[in-house]
Order: sequence, then structure tokens, then C-alpha cells
Amino acid sequence: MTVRVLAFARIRELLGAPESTITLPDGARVCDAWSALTGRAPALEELSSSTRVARNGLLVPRDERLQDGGEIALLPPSGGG
Amino acid sequence: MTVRVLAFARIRELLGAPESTITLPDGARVCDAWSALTGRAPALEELSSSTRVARNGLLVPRDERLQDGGEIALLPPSGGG
Amino acid sequence: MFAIARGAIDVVAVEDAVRAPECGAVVTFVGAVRAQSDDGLPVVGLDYESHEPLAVQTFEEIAREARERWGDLRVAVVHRAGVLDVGDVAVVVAVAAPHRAEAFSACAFAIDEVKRRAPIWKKERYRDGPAERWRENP
Amino acid sequence: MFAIARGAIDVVAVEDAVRAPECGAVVTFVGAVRAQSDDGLPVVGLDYESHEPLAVQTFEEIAREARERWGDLRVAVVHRAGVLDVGDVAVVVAVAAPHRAEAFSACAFAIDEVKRRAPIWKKERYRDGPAERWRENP
Repeated sequence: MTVRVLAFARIRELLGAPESTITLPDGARVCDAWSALTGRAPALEELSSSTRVARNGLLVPRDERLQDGGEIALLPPSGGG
Repeated sequence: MTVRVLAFARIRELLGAPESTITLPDGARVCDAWSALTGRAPALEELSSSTRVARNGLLVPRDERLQDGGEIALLPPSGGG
Repeated sequence: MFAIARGAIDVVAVEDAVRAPECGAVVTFVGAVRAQSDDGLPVVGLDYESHEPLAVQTFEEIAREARERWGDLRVAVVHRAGVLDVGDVAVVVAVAAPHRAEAFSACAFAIDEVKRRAPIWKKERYRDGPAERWRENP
Repeated sequence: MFAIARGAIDVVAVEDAVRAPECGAVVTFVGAVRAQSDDGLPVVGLDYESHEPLAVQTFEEIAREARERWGDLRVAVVHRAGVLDVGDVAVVVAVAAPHRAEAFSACAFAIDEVKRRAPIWKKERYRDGPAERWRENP
């Protein structure tokens, strides 16, 4: 399956692009996507615990199952205001 | 001695004018001025405890001595904002 | 900026008066004439009267007290006098501070004190209700 | 009004969006770019980035939570994205309520929550200092 990934701020810089597509085995979960991305950009590792993941406007846990053609957003800690 | 009196809001209405001059015996105090004004407008009586008196931008107590040619301001409870 | 305004208050000008590069936070209170009195009567407007020099001096005192409590602040207070309609802005208090906690606290303090002790008086006028009344702050 | 702004925020428009005849109090928080970072470096500007649809949705959620806590309120939140200079307005939160206590509490709550959880990120740029840095809220 393929999943589209939206990346922001520091994560966007580490991945080198605001959007990317990753290919994962069927049944993959959010944590599998994160592992695949960490393979591309090892420096993501230290952001793992502080990054939230959203899908369709809702935060999702790391064991959430992904869907083929779906999209997730990787959100570093907020810095607005 | 004569003292100029500035009156505001309800007190102005009861006295019929924003400014008036009253004549008092030498050595008169704020409370004597208030008594003289109550003689003119008896309805002032019920406002006695809630009215503050200012002179030269400072609140003064009722036993403060007045000065010939001076001015006092009679301030009902605030209603601003 | 500490003033009694005889016409409409320019809210932006009051906010701009306190802005400064070192101040990341500006908190502004705008008080407007409500369509209803505190006891539920339909208000059509207010008349505000003030002892102008003493009111301005009181605004300056309140700003000084706020700075004593919350440190370096920039404060502006403008209150309107005269005849106001429902929706008209009666008072604006703007406070700028390096950080927002001080700005919120000082702005709330300043409007509380303005209402409590500034020599400003308010007469409410009502739609088909009782005669107009002078209204005191609690 | 809940929005990410790509250009300068019109503060008056945000305040006007919450004004209403039944609301006697409007409290507005304006957050501007400070000349100094929290750790004392000389800032020349910021870049803000956001997940726009999620940010707008978060502003709406925060307004809903404020109404649950403080009753009938009118809330607006606008945050700017893009390149900002020192002094530029980064965020405006306006809250109108019948009375001022609720307006102050809800406005302070709303900006706290915007900073805590809205998907907006900030990179500070410095004058002859270190390289630019992404800055997280505490």
C-alpha cells in the first residue's frame, strides 16, 4: 500500500520535502510509516517521542492501522503564538 | 470666605448647576460646605455617605479645612466603564 | 495615552500607543454600551459625565500601580464622555508587556480600577421603560 | 472568524467580527514578534508554518471549549503564516462576552491553547547570532 505523508517544520526539513509517498506492506500501522521515514532520515529518531500524528484532522495513536491511498500528517511540538 | 463647588452627575442635578459658589465662615471645613449645600438641596442628605470630595486632584476627608477662594469637587460613586 | 474622549474612540490608535519592539503581548479591553441594563431593561443609550482632569490623573495612577505590580508595562486608558448609543465604545484599556501573563493581569486590574474609582458617571436611557437613571458600579 | 492569514492581520476586522449588541466586553490578545528571543538573542524575524486545515479546526475546537466553560461567547482566532519581521502581528485572539470576567478568562485560555496545541511552527532568525532555529512552546 502507499501512504502520503505531510511533513512540517523540522520534520519537513529532515525529509527534504513537505509531501512524500511511502510504500508499506498491507496492514501497516503508523509506527511502521515512522520507521520507514526514519530509514530515510535517521535524525528523525530523536523527534519520535515529541511528534504527533494526525489523520483527517484527528490525532491518531502509533498503533493505528493505515489505509492504502491514505494520508498522515507529522506534527512536531507546536510553536505558534 | 467663598468656595467654588464642582458638582457631577446626580449631585449636579440636585444642585441645578455644575458649578456654584458658597459663602462660609472662616475656618470652615469640608463638612460645613456639605451642610450648606444640603440646606439648598435637602435630597443631598442621602448621598452623604457615598460622596467623595476632592481638592486639587486629591481626595480629602470631611474635616479638612477649606481655603478662601478654593475649589472642591463632589464625586458620587463611580459609574464608568 | 490617558484621555477622556469627546467623540468616538479610535481603538487602533489606543493599541498602537502601547506597541513596542520589546513587547510581545498586547491585551486590549473594549467596553461597549450593551442593549440591556444589568437588571434587564432595554437600553437605548448612555450619557457619560466625567471630572476630566481628575479622571486622567486617576488613569495615570492606575497605570503606575499596574507597573509596580507587574513590572515594565505600557498602558493606555481612554474613556468616552457625552452621549453614546448601544454598541458605541465607552472605554478602551490597552496594556503591552514582554509576555502575555502580565499583560492580561494588568489589563484586568486596570479596567477594574477604572470602574471602581475613576470620576466618571453613567446615566442609562431606556426604551419605553422607566425614566433615565444614574447607575453606579457595584 | 478562524483563519490562517498569509499577509498582515487586520486586528480591527478580528475585533469587529466578535462585536454584538449583547456583548459589553471585548478582550483582544495581540501577539507580535519580539526583538529578543526567550533566551536573549537579537531576533530579526520569524517564519511561521502551519497545517492550515488542522489549525483552523483546532481554533474552532478551542472556541467551543471556551464556550463550554464560560457560556455564551463570541470568539475569533487568526494566526499569520509566512515571513514576519519584528513588530509584525503574529496572532490575534478576540473574545466578546456580556461581561468582562468571562471575556478575560476565555481570551487567556484561548491563546494558551493555541500556543499549546495548534499545528503552527516557528523558526527564529537572528542578527549576527547563530543559525536560525525552530522554537517550540514550553
